[in-house]
Amino acid sequence: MNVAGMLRRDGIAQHLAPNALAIALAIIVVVFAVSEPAFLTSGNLIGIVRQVAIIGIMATCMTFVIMTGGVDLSVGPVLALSGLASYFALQAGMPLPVVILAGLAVGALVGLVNGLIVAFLQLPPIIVTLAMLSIVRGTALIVGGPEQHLIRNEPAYSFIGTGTLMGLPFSIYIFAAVALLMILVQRRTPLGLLVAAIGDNERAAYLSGHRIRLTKTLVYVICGAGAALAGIIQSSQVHTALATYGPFGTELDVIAAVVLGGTSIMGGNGSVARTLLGVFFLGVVNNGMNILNVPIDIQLIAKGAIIVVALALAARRA
Amino acid sequence: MNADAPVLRGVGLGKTYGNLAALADADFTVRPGEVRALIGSNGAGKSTLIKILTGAVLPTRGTVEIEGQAAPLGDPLGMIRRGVACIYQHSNLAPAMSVLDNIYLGRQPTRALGIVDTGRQRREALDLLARHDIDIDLDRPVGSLPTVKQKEVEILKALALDARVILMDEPTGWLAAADVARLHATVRALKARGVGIVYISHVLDEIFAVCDTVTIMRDGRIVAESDVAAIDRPTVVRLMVGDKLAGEASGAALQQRHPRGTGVVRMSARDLGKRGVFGGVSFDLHAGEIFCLTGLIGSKRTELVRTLFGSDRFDTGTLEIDGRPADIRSPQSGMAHGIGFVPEDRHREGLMLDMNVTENLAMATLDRHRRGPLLSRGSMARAGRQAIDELSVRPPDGGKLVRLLSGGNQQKVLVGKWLGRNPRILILDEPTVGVDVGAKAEIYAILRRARGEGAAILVVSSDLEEVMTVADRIGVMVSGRLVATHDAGAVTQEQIVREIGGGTA
Amino acid sequence: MKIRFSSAALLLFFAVTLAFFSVSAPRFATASTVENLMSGYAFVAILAMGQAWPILVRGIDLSIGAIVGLVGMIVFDLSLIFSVPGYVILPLALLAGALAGALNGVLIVYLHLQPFIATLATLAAYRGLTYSISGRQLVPGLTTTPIRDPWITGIETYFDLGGSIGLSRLINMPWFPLSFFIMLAVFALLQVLLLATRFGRDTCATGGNAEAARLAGIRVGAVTIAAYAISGICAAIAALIMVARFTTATEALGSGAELTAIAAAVIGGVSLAGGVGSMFGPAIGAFLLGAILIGLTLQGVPQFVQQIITGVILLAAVGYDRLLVLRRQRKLETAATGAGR
Amino acid sequence: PGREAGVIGVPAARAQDRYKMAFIQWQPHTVPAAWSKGIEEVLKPQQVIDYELLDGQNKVEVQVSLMDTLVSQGASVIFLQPIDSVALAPSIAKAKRSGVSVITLNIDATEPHAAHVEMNHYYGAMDIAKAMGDAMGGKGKVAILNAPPGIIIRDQRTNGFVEGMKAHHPGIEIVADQVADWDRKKAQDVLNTILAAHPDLGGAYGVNDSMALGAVDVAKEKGLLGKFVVFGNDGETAALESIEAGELTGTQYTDVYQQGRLAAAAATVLATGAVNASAFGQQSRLLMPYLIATKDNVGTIQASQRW
Ligand SMILES: Nc1ncnc2c1ncn2[C@@H]1O[C@H](COP(=O)(O)OP(=O)(O)OP(=O)(O)O)[C@@H](O)[C@H]1O
Ligand SMILES: Nc1ncnc2c1ncn2[C@@H]1O[C@H](COP(=O)(O)OP(=O)(O)OP(=O)(O)O)[C@@H](O)[C@H]1O
Ligand SMILES: [Mg+2]
Ligand SMILES: [Mg+2]
Repeated sequence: MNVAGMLRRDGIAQHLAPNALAIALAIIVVVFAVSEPAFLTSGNLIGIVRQVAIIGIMATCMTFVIMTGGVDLSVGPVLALSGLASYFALQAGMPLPVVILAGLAVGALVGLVNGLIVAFLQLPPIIVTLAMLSIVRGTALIVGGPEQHLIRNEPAYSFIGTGTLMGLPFSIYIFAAVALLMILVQRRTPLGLLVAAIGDNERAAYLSGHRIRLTKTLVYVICGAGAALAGIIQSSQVHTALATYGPFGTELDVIAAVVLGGTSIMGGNGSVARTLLGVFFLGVVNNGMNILNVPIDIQLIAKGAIIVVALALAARRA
Repeated sequence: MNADAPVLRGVGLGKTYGNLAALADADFTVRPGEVRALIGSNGAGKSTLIKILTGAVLPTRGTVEIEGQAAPLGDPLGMIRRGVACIYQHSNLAPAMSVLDNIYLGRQPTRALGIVDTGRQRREALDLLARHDIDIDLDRPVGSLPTVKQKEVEILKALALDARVILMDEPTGWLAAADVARLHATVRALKARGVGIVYISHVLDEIFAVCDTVTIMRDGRIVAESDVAAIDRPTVVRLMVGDKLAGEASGAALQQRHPRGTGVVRMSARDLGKRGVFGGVSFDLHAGEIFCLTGLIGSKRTELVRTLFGSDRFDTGTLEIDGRPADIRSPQSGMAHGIGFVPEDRHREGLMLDMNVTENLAMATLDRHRRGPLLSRGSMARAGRQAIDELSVRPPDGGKLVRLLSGGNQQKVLVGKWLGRNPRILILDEPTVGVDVGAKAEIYAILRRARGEGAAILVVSSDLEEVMTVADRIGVMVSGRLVATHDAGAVTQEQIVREIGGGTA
Repeated sequence: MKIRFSSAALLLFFAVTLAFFSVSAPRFATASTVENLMSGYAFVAILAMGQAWPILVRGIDLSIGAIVGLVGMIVFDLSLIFSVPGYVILPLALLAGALAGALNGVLIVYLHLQPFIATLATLAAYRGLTYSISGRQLVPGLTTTPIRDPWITGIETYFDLGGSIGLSRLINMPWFPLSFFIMLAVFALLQVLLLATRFGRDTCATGGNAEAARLAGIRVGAVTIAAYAISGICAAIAALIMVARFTTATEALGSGAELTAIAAAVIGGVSLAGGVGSMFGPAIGAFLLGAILIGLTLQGVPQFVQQIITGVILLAAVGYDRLLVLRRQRKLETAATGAGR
Repeated sequence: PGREAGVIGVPAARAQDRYKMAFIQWQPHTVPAAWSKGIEEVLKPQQVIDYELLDGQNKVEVQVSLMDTLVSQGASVIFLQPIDSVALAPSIAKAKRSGVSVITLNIDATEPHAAHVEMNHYYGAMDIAKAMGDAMGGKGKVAILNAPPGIIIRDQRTNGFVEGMKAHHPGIEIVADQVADWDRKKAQDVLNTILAAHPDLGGAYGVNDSMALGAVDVAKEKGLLGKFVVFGNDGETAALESIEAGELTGTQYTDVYQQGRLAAAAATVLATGAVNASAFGQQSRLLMPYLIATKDNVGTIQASQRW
């Protein structure tokens, strides 16, 4: 009995590390709430979820890529290109499902190319997707030009980003659905296990009879499609499609959320649920500083410091 | 016992991980010129003890002394400076760096401004190679060497230190008999020079061959110390694993042999060859038999069996499974033909070190735990528990990360992963490296059970004792050729040794 | 051996690229293009060589762009607000870069943070710090005041080497910017540090297998911190070159430089898995990226198409390297086994 | 550097009777795109001129490198939208030495050059502040949706706005100045947050139109349209339409096409009229008139003037 008990407690200690981020999140929430009571109003809290939805969707979908030991730097331009694709589909008078599919297809396609090159040619993902960042941005600019494309009088499309359902923005439902789906996939499907296995020891996973290349390709497709979905939501929220959306730095925000959630950039174990924690952590920090009207310089310094402190706590507990 | 003052001494050492006491209250001494065996079953805490002595691990309790002087804890450099060298159980090499740089890792001789004196480094290394009769290309990146060669680099690394104490944690894992003999010669030479040696091995023959004294550990405690001359094998085994398992272990060799098993040919290889590696290999593997391939290190057994499984390709010859030509191009198709493959290097090719035991055990059988598109964690956990029980993985915790298991327990997980598939053809490459006697007996028993159920089993092993124990038939490989096959009952160990050495000159 | 080989391959790729543009892009093969390449990409090469060190210890430094900005602003303030003489500013700038880099290392070593997130955090913090100390915001007139300190602007000096040795009479020789020689000096220094010294070996060991390095008595923490400090110093040198070139520093100086530097380093054969690399590759990688951009511009390729082609060439460069590695592996295999070992 | 290149380069290119001109923009954006259109309108019909648009990628070093490239290519005129006045000055000096004329757009450089076409950001922003204060009745709270530092327009607009408020409407309090990265979506998020802290916020100034439109989106969603004053900057089509629809209160409008055309006309003279840039004792300066466009006067902006 005592052995089992000991082991169970050991397990709890092991799981404390990820909780440190949650604790840190709770602490900063309290700090913000005390310094600005408006922070805790339901309106602002809903606002936070709405604000992080786009990065959040991309981050949950990026988690698998990072777990396999890869990375996808091309999500920013994919977001722009999928918005444009949807816009053009709208212009062509397509029905809404086709419009959305058009956007998603663009992202999945870019992901497919990324995945095929990474998996079959075994080139370093960071360079492949950096190259793809450049290629997709160029393509978006050629397709869309530098001008904004206004999306007018498309109530159905606009509903995706700006509509509300039962008092909550519709984009939140999409975010929640994607997050739940990805958590399910990670925890309850072979794919979820396989992704971690590949990141941990690709060779061993291959020798265990798994389709490594296929899986790797698939995770990039998921990531691309996630970025595309984010692009559709964004274009719907801002009523425009623009080739320069998802500017440089977007990919770093997304990766930051994943890594903050405890997934190692070198691959291996990771968790979509903890990625969400990372997403909210960054979202709350941003929101809190905005609401306190912290000047940008202090904002950046504080953000860096908060991330360091939160992670240092997590590392200490582990 | 030796009357000299101990050169290295640990007092009251303890180490707990979470709530697991990996080591408790261990007093341990090594004297100059003493070869002390440290034995115990997997997870007994041997490596933990060694690592505390080298400073690799910070003990929770206790002190370490060198020649009566308190030594710093958890400081590898400090211990190296005090003359403590170690051959660790698992590879501790920088794979991309050359053999030469690895041997002198962190200690390259330098000239002014920290510039490495490469000439001197190479001279010293060549001298070292000559002295210990080891042949290795100093400029190859270590990562491109076979596992056994890497082990030799580890050994060289420790020898290069000119230490006062050398701690050897399973130095002979993967080594073939001839290399083991060479290492033993080295050990004796070091001993003659007054170097204190700690020698960990699961092969009791080795203990009786080179060690003066023995320390036996069990469940994190030192349970006995003795002169080797004053103790016998059964006693050692009993002290290590307890009475019940000891009976099983000694019974292992007494099983019946089934050459050619049921007589049905499962796998038939004709004239297999891979350019420049092996060639002309023909054999039949029958259902219900254990066929052991033995040979010197580098005789290409590993390379051969990899092509059988599909992780490599052979380029000439034919392979038939169940009488039909089999075109095996990948592990998947190998598995589709009912083949299972336990690779040689558990860390490089076998395990996901940062995943837990249950997940590792399920890695080759994910399709069985599938419920529609979903994965049943429950079914995985059940299968995991069963395997843990069968193989007596210690601690019996499916949630433990494999990295945190002792070496032998890691190996059990690796074997368990493939046994779980109940493959019709099971290929195991050095399946019991680092596995203790008790668990070895269990693995053998499991192999026999699988054999009894009609599986065809191919074991690659350099451990002749193992070969003689477990094999129904024995194949001998020399330089990429299968030079002889025997029914195990009809051949002596001496003859096999002759054949193994025969091809090389 | 491996290092030399992949560098040679990259050099070949670089040469082919140059040859291609020389033929296809008008006015590419001229002295002034070479001059542009040298003065416009020497600092990128320095950044890439610096970046190689964190990658060598199996990390990454995303903060170098922000360090460039920070050091640039420190130089700006010291020179324009405090009128500190240039010969004092130069060492202070290097010190600031070293400290900023070392802080990254400290966060990674002592707080056990993943390099990616640690340097991402400092990226934000250093950029924020740059904003707060920005003399442009604090003292309005400075926005339009150039730095005139000869010690700093001197970095943008050009030397007519061709003229002085008489070569210019035969062919049109480029003038060599001082920044190019600085780059060469940094290269020589770091290359020796990496390949010939014990510290270099320790760095590779730390990146190749940190645990093995630790057990071999290498001060893994110190090595890691030093690697990040080197990256910081290189960022500081790059900042000085940029400030000299622009005669000012903006708050956004260097932003995005990290990705270019990482790309150049990885193209240059520095393995993200740690422990493998040289200084030669990253330097060539940087100039390769520069040559592509200049070449495409001269060819008159529309800007958006340029981005696409740049991406494709990037892929081609790593793909080509991969191909060679594979082929060499196959050769090595047959050679090794053929020898009957 | 490049002294020889200049002497050799430009005449060599011109010997073929073709003139090379290029526009180095700050980064892909509606404003430079419109300039480029205006420039092209004038240059395209003149068949001896090759024109291209180059991207500065929001990096000083890229702009400088492109300047170098164009100089060595023997361009006759470079249109430049400098990210910084000082940083590009050495490049401009170098271009001048090589006989290349530089025309700056929107932001002047400290080095005198052939011509400068601008809409004044500082005074424009002051006027916005005034108009905004008027619309709010001289009191209340406003927020600035700002861009990150590092580009000079941002400083000029912010300073102009702050000074303008101080000068014209001391009763109005600027309660928040937050960075939204020129981006409509970020502006939505930031303003949403600011509104949580200041439900009584009376208006927002977006340092460009995208951010202002983001503020409009928020106002619309929260049902504040009409009560909430939003001003932008630039005057792109979307903003003008929004003003017409009664959503956006106003913006600083300038005819960017015209700006481009003017620059191109100057360039043509400089190139084909054989007027050397160094012949100018003083830099010519074309000040573009601007208009604080509001619902009242937006109708006066012709369709052809919209970009
Ligand atoms: N870092 C760690 N965290 C948690 N538990 C650990 C860790 N390292 C070792 N252990 C546990 O400590 C116990 C002792 O392990 P150790 O490696 O010393 O065994 P060993 O005697 O060397 O066994 P083997 O013969 O299999 O190598 C094992 O139960 C192991 O799981
Ligand atoms: N250059 C190399 N690079 C990578 N792996 C190699 C290399 N050479 C050999 N190996 C691998 O090392 C292992 C052992 O190789 P070795 O040459 O000793 O042949 P072996 O006879 O199969 O070994 P053994 O007979 O001991 O099983 C094989 O898995 C082989 O693939
Ligand atoms: Mg052990
Ligand atoms: Mg082998």
